[in-house]
Amino acid sequence: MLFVVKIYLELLCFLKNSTIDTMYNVKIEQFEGPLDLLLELINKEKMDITNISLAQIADQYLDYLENKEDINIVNLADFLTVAAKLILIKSKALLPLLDLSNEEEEEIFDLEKQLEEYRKFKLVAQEIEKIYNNDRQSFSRDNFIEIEPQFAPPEGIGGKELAEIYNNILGQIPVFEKLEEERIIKVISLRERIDNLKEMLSHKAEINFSELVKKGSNRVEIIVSFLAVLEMVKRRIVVVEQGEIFHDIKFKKII
Amino acid sequence: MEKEKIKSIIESILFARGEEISFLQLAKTIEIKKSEVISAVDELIVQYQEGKKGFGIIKNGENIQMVTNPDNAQFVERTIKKNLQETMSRTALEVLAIVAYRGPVSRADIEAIRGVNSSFTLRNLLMRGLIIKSTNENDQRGYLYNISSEFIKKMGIGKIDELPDYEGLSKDKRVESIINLNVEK
Amino acid sequence: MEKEKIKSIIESILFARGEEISFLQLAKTIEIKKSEVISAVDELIVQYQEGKKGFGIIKNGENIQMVTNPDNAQFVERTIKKNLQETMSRTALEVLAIVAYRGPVSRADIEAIRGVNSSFTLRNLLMRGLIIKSTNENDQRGYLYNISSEFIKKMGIGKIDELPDYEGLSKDKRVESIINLNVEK
Repeated sequence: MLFVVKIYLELLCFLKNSTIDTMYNVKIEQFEGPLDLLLELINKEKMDITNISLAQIADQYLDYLENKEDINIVNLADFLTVAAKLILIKSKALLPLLDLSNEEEEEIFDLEKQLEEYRKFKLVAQEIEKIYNNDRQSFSRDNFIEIEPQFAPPEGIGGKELAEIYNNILGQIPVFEKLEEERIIKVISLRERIDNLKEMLSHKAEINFSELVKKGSNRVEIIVSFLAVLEMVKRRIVVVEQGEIFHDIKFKKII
Repeated sequence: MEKEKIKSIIESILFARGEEISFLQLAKTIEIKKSEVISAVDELIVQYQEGKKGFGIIKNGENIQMVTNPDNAQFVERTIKKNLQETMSRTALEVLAIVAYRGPVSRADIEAIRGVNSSFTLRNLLMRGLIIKSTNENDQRGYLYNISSEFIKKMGIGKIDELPDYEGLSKDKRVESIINLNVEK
Repeated sequence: MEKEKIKSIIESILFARGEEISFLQLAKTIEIKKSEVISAVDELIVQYQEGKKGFGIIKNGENIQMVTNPDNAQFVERTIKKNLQETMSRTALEVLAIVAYRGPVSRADIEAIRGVNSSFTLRNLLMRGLIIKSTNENDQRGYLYNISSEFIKKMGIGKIDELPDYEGLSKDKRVESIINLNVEK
């Protein structure tokens, strides 16, 4: 449960630091992916890609996710995975004594490198666009234009074979809309989670965070739950408390 | 314009175009005098002959066309023959099957169904006489493709709709959805 | 066979074929060694460039194709039927850049760099013929993506390493730095 504790530490810091004027300073627009958004935030602050800068923009990143009206974005899972890493980075920045596992250290390091890498390709993509759209380009000839067609049928291919091949092609046609639906179903959206928590709190006065995330939770779901709790604290629906540092987080309904 | 530049442009145009083109049209395209075109072409012909290059330019009245050097004919024929004798690739068979069940079908639709560009494959199937193309009334730039009557005969059927499960396969919903998806995007 | 003759034959074959062809296939057709083909092609490329000729030869891995000189593009465009140039989205350009610098590259690797699912964009680029896919020998279910000759033509370059900062970006620095980090520890 160490991860949950870290989330909680972050939760406290976040609540202390967040003020209204920092909430809406990211223009809500469509970012294709989490790295896109992160880069935009870093560029806006004119910072280099370092742990420190990532820790600084972690709040803005989370704000963006929270305030996104249409939370059922296709790549919510991708956004949330990065959110988890940012929380880790910020926890570490605020609590230097916090001991991270090798795996967690690596994750932080990876995010930094990934961002650097992505930034390079974004820049070079702009160069490519310029070259692609300039007037210089080559043309080739159609193949064998000057040659008259000669009947050369493939051996052993008749109706039965063509039907088989065609059936195969049909089977490989991707169904994009369905794929996207599946992805959305897999991730519980933030709003759903909030409703879900409210529902739970209407039966119970107090819930442990561990209860919330135990059944088949992956990191993404833990993060969604965390964001949901965060949102509810902000809206003063619940209060959060933790007895001691490694104890479970409890939250209670405000009556 | 410099003569060397004119020659270079003429080479490019003749190469890419394939079909013959008139001196006048070349002059208009390059925005120079017809006499300049004629003189540049004459120089190119001499250069190709003296340099024993792989191509040449043939004149037909007011029209010219770039062709391969007849001295290399046996090698060109060998390439063509190899191409025809080669067993057909999986890609080619797939495009053939799509034309069979969906014909008359546009290149754009074939590409949407397979998710891969198919222009060279279509040319190869045309060259093998397995498919034929006709102009698309809805799209001036594009063509529609059908199975050739020779290949229909070769398969031992009288009409294309005698293919196995033609009714069901030719109207499969998955195809409609992917074609529509690409229209939207 | 004399080198000049080899060059002439290669010109004829490339001209007639239009489509790209591999060094090996050329060597087999002409019945010479592959190394002879490569050296003849390199000489042709230099000749075309130095003479500012109307043609050029582009290389993409093991394949070559004869094309027009990109400097003459505006004139060639006026004489051939051309597909409408579609605009490229920012997403498409990003994926294209990754494939260009890192190809052969798997979808997973592309997504590791971009942090988002890229299957729709890959399909779109495949349909436009700007990238090609081949089966991954290490993973039967997966594909590897490479840049196509079509992309090289559109960019007006001779081969992929003429792209800006190709040396620097084509190597995965991340792999190197992870190794360094481990050494430091």
